[in-house]
Amino acid sequence: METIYQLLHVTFANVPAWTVQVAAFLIPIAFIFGVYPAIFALTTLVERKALGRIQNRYGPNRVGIFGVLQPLADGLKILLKEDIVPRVADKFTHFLAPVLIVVPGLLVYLVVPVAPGMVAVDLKIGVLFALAVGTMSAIALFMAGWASRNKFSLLGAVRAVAQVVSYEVPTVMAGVAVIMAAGTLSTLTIVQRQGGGILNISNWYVFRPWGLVGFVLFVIGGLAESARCPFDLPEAESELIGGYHTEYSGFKFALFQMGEYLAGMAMAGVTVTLFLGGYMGPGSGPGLVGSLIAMLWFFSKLAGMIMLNIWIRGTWPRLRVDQLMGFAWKVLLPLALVNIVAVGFWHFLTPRPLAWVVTTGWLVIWFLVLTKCNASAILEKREYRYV
Amino acid sequence: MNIAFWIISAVAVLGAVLAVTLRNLVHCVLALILFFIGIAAHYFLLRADFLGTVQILIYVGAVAVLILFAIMLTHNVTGVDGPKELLGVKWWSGAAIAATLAILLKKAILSDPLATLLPAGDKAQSSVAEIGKALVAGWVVSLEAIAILLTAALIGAVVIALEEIQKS
Amino acid sequence: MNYPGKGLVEGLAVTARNFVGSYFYKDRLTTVQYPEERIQTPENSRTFPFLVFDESPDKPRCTACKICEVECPPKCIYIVMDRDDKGKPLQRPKAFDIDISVCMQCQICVEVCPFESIKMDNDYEKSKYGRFNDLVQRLPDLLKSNDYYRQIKPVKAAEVDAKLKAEAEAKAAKKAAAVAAAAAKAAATPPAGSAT
Amino acid sequence: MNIPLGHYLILAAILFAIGLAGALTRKNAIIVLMGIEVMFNSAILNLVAFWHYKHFAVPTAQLFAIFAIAIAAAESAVGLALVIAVYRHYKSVDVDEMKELKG
Repeated sequence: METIYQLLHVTFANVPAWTVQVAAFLIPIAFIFGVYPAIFALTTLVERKALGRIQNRYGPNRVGIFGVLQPLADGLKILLKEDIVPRVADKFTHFLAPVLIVVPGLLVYLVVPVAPGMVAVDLKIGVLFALAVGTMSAIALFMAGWASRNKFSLLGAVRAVAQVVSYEVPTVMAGVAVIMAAGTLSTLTIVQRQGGGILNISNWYVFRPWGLVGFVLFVIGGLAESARCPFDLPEAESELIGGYHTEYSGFKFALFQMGEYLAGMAMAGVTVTLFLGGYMGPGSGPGLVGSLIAMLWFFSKLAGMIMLNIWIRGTWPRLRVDQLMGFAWKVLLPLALVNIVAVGFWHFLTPRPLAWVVTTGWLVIWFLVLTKCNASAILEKREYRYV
Repeated sequence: MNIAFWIISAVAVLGAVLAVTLRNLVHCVLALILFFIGIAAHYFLLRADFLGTVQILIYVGAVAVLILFAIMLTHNVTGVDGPKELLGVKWWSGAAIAATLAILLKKAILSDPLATLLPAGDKAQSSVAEIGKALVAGWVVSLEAIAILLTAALIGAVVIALEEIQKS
Repeated sequence: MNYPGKGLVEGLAVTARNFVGSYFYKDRLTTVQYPEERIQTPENSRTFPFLVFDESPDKPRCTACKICEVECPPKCIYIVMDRDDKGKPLQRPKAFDIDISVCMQCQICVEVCPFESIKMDNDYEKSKYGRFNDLVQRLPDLLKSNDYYRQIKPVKAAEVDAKLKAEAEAKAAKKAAAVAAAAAKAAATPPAGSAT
Repeated sequence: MNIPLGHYLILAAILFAIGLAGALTRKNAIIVLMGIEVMFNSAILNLVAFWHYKHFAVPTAQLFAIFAIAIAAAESAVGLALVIAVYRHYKSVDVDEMKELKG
């Protein structure tokens, strides 16, 4: 916000100061409310097309050229649908849930920097804020499922809440590794720490042994927290009809979709910030041109993470409920704790090559140990008739 | 800023009142969440943003969910308390207790010179680094004690809740 | 080499191959982009009956014999024979209606037709806006040329053509034989007649 | 911000009173626990208010608040586990019905 303020102040020197202040206040808000929902609309289209290609189909290509107007058509269709509220539903809660579900997703973007200095609020506790706000979606999901007065909705809600709470722990722990390495909770500073090196790339945390492990953990946790495949048990169609949004239709249903996608994109944005160097990349730096390049880098990384999510969704089957909990508590959480120790090694072992060897060895050994311990949970390879 | 104080206070008080008076247990928890968020907002207003975030993370994200699960595991959730508990003798006695306590506390608070204390000036956010340093420097024993307490509480909760299952 | 998560990685590789491959190899995409491209319907597929004519629509093969009308199980065929001014049958239908909302596509009319006149169509785009009259196919809708029939069902059409040709030849031969016989008879009788 | 400290203290007192009233009058053990949570939070709010107005330079009060939050979380976990155990035994979470000390 300060950067925008200064930029505006220099550019429009002769307008009243309060106008500049208000503008500097409103621009980030407008950005968050404009750009990310637009990316959401685009993502729905890209996701459908990419899933189609993954399954050797075309995907939507009827509305407009290459189907680019499909999100518009979807939106119109869903706006015109009838809004049905079950007679026995808890009306107020039923109404409130879809409103609340969009809020956490949008709040996370407040602390995601898109260019040098360009972050809506540079909180000193940015990472913690993003993770804490991300948890709040569980409440909205529970409200939705409970207010619908439907067994399947309630089951979906209970699954959603249990899943979000369980996967919150390893996700936060994976974030703690980055916080320890960067020595700060501010997202802007974390991104700045990842600059420099070869082409602004080599210092990204994902290119460290602990960073790679943390990245994988964080991506898995992010998928689980935004209830995307392969962790979409709360809305498993084949088991629960639609989970917590079974009893929603029309615009409220659209809000649920939007909240889910926004949360997923927010987690992708936080992942980019923490592990993939945020806006850092060749050519990004201060100044207008550098900022634009940085923005380009950030959004292409975000797009890459979204594509990774889509790829995973198109490939992996859904987990079973017991496997889900076991995976979080028996594999991810120990690995995250081990990862924190690995960051400690990284910090204190002075010759870098030694730190590389020790950290990598430590993580690999623990990974193998964990695999061995969980061997009973790993399924035997099965032969299918249609290979 | 003054307006923020009054709005947030209203939200917190509303949440607290609804949390202890509503009939529907799940509504109670939702009101309690409102109260927690109000308190978190107060922390942000008091420039303790680390505490505010911790409040959201722990109370909204964990404790409220825990209570919701406890309700799911114990009750058939809706309309169990019945209207007679509300606005009955008990309710009035409770209201009287609350009013008496509030009035007494108010008198005690207002009689103290501290009550008119104003903040010294607009200060920066509190640093998380300071809290962290203090935690592992001066208060490390307390920190470890809290860690042990949490572990013990975790194990204790599991043992208590599992007991009956093992018997049967 | 076996490592944890091998199956997951292999799965990702498969889907990545599909994703990239579908942009480069058209034959990976099995979807038919329907209104623009259509696939040739199989020879044995059938929808509703139509009437075949050989040269021009006013000379259909159908003779309005009403066998199909009688045999039709749901009774969806309605035929009126064309007659000239004097009431003499013209051996062609004046009206031939098929209610395709009633027709059950059983192909019995095709089986019983002695003149190879009624055949099953492949055209599946029969949806109409109206509910009653639009679904009744009148004579002009039903009449389609033999070329069309050859186009949609080449093998069967060739068989039918061969059969009709053989029949026509047999008929012609028979006629020729009859003419010859008559001529022979005519040739034979006058002497007898002249003899008497 | 020119809200005097007294406002925060009175707010915390009101919240404490509400929580106490809830904990005393409601029959449902879960709501009793919720009332106790309200009381906890108002106490911590007091602590933070004092820190903000009086001892802003030292983070000790925040540490205390963090410890209090941790203890409250542990308390609620154990308390709810107890409620579930009691429910399994009595098939009720009505605190008036839990009169016996033996299980």
